[in-house]
Amino acid sequence: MMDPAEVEFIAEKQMVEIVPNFNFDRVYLISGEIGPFRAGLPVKVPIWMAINLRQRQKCRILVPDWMDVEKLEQAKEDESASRYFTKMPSEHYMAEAQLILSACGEDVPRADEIRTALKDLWDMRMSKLRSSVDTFIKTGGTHARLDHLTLMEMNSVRPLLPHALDQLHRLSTVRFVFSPLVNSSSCFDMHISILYYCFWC
Amino acid sequence: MPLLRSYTPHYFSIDDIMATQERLPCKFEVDVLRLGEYCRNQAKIIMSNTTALKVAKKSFLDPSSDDEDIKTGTTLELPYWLARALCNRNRSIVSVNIPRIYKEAYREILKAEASVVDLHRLCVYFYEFGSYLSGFNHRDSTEIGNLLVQCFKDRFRLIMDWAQNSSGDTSGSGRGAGSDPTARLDNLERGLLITGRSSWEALEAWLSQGGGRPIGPANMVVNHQKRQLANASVS
Amino acid sequence: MDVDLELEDSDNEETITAQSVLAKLEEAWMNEKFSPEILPHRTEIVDCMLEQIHQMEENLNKLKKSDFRVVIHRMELDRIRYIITSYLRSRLEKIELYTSHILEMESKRPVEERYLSPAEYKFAQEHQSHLENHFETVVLRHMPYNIRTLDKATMSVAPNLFSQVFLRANKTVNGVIVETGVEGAEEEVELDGNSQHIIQYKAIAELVKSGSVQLI
Amino acid sequence: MFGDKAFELIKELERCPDSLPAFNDEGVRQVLEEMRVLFEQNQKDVNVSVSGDANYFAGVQLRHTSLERNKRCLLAYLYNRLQYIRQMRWEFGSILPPEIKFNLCEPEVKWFGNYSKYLANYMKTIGDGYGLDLTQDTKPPKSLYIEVRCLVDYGKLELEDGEIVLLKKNSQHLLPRSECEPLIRQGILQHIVH
Repeated sequence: MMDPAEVEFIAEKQMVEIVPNFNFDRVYLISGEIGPFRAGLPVKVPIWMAINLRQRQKCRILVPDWMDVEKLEQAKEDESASRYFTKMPSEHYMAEAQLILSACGEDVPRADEIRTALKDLWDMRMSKLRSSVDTFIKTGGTHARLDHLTLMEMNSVRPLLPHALDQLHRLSTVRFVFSPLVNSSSCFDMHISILYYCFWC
Repeated sequence: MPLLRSYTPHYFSIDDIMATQERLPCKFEVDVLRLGEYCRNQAKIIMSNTTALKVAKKSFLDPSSDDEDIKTGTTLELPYWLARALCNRNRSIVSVNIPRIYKEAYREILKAEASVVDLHRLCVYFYEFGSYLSGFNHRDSTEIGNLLVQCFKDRFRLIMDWAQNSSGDTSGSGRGAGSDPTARLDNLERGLLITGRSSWEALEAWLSQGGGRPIGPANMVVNHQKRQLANASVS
Repeated sequence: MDVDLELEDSDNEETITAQSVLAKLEEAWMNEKFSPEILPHRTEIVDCMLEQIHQMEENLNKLKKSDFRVVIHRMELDRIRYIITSYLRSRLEKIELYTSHILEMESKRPVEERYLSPAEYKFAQEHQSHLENHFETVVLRHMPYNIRTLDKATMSVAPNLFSQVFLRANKTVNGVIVETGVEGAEEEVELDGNSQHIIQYKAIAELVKSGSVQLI
Repeated sequence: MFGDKAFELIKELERCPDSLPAFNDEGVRQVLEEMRVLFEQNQKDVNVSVSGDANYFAGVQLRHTSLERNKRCLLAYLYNRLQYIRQMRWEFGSILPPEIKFNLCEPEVKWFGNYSKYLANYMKTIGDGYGLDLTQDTKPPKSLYIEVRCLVDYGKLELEDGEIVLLKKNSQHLLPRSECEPLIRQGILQHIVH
């Protein structure tokens, strides 16, 4: 089980370009080196850092290339043309977009259109996912390949899908692997117990 | 921070104890001596009021009432846990009969219209009890096993749809206002619905507000405060 | 504040960066979060990362509060601390839930190959003995003699290894055997490098432990 | 019938999964009493069986199964209550509200104390003896400081850097997240997001 906030936490590690308004040397984070920062020159930092610097008015965030209305419209078309899930421009496209747009939406031209296009894309993929999940259960599948499904999307069917499959597996094997709980009074047990009764008389 | 494992019965699991309490018709194949009070108590409990229960308790505890026997051929509804232990291949004290909801007539209905059947009304532990029944050496066993799997598959779409309809709007089922169609689910399905719904709601909340939602108090703390409030308003 | 450090690797001693230890911690975290059974402990990673955190905190105390880096570093430490606590909580929850099953499995392993760290092992033992003691005090000692014992085999709560999990293959693995519901039937699955799957844990348990696949 | 009283205990737990009902001393006692009677009857009948009359065997088996069932219900009753009590350690902390503690039986109070103790001991050993509080950092961190409103008159809170904050009902503060998270979880502070 994973909370969407945890998926977002993972997405916050993704790198994004910012334009700082200050100068500073390289910063040695445990997760790697960042910088140096030169005022006016783009530099790559993790999203969590970009958001913090933006909140402190220390930078501008450069929106990733794919967060563009035309490109997203194209992705929508590709998605609807394909039976399978198409590859998304980022494996955290939804979380990344949400993080960046809520941090600096006002700086992004056509932010609302981007939001709408993303939501459409998300909805298309979710409905595709719903019907594949349904088919998967109906056909009694035991394993499925899920290429190009992003972590947040996978998480949307968690725990329902894995749990339903677990129950199906249990229901279809329960007769073969019989629970030890219910056979606790086998004949063998009985004889031993009877000996006990005699012993404690 | 619940692990949220899928339901797997074990010795201490409440649901498994509940499911193994479901009853099925059993016929005694041998005399059981000095258990008469057991039948009489049952009769009294069926009359079901507190005084009958008291009487039942008394006669059970009263050693002088243990002179009655259960005769061969007596038919009684026994809970599964007892029936299972009394019915084994080597030496059967009882023979079991399958409850009617798992018999052919019902199976046909379930096959044809799985998604509209009120499983909760048939048996709250429909799947669990059913799989235990299919473990008996009975001519219907295999059929029951297959039925459970098919029924679960046929009804899964409903559970998924309900889980992802977080607004709680369950109208349009053709039923009167106030009747919740999710009440038709058996216990296993309901468990899936509840976990499915709560994860879906978390996702919807994230989609509308992102992960910057406030840190909240612990669940138990919230429940405790609610109860305190309720108590305060009563007194 | 350059952070190269020595870390004992199982195969050979080599210098590993804090960055790669963090990456290993993140993998262990996800695997532990999603695997139904408890996985071999990675105390060396946790200890190393906590050591890094403490060193960093000491260094930060030397910096002026207004230093641009302080906030950034502290945020990163918070993030790492979250991963560590979440990782250890997942383990602890399994230890508490499957105590007697885990102790039973551990008793079959040589001490140096135990899945629990020494501290976790001690915790598990105490947890088990306090549970048994509680049973004993409240009800068992008042029961008839012949059913007073705790039958470990019947009562042990074990993880469901047939649980379905999501994974990404770190490399191509052929011939993964999945047991299907029907008696004895099996299915063979190919895991291409970088492909994603939903599959029953039992079929890939060893691949998780060897690092060939990553649970997600 | 046999096992009904024990089953009542389980139903009690099943009915209210979101709270802990008072420990049912009387119910537990009655089940143990039923077990005693079943056992004694079985002893009697086994004696007869051993002396050659096999007709009592069925009764013995029936009663013995009931004994096992009673045992299972009693242990499950205790076990599931402990699961709940365990969770309280993580959500309320090591001190329980008196109204809740009131519902525990004495061995349960003792178990809770022991659990707190060996949990604390374990947490102290993490990281080669540095120690790490696993009941903290329960949500992915977003920022170092958060805005909170105080819901009760709590009193003074000393922060790690030595600063002392007075938490009065309805007062608002900007505090380090890591230090006020436990108070938020306990319902003393409310996290405000704009």
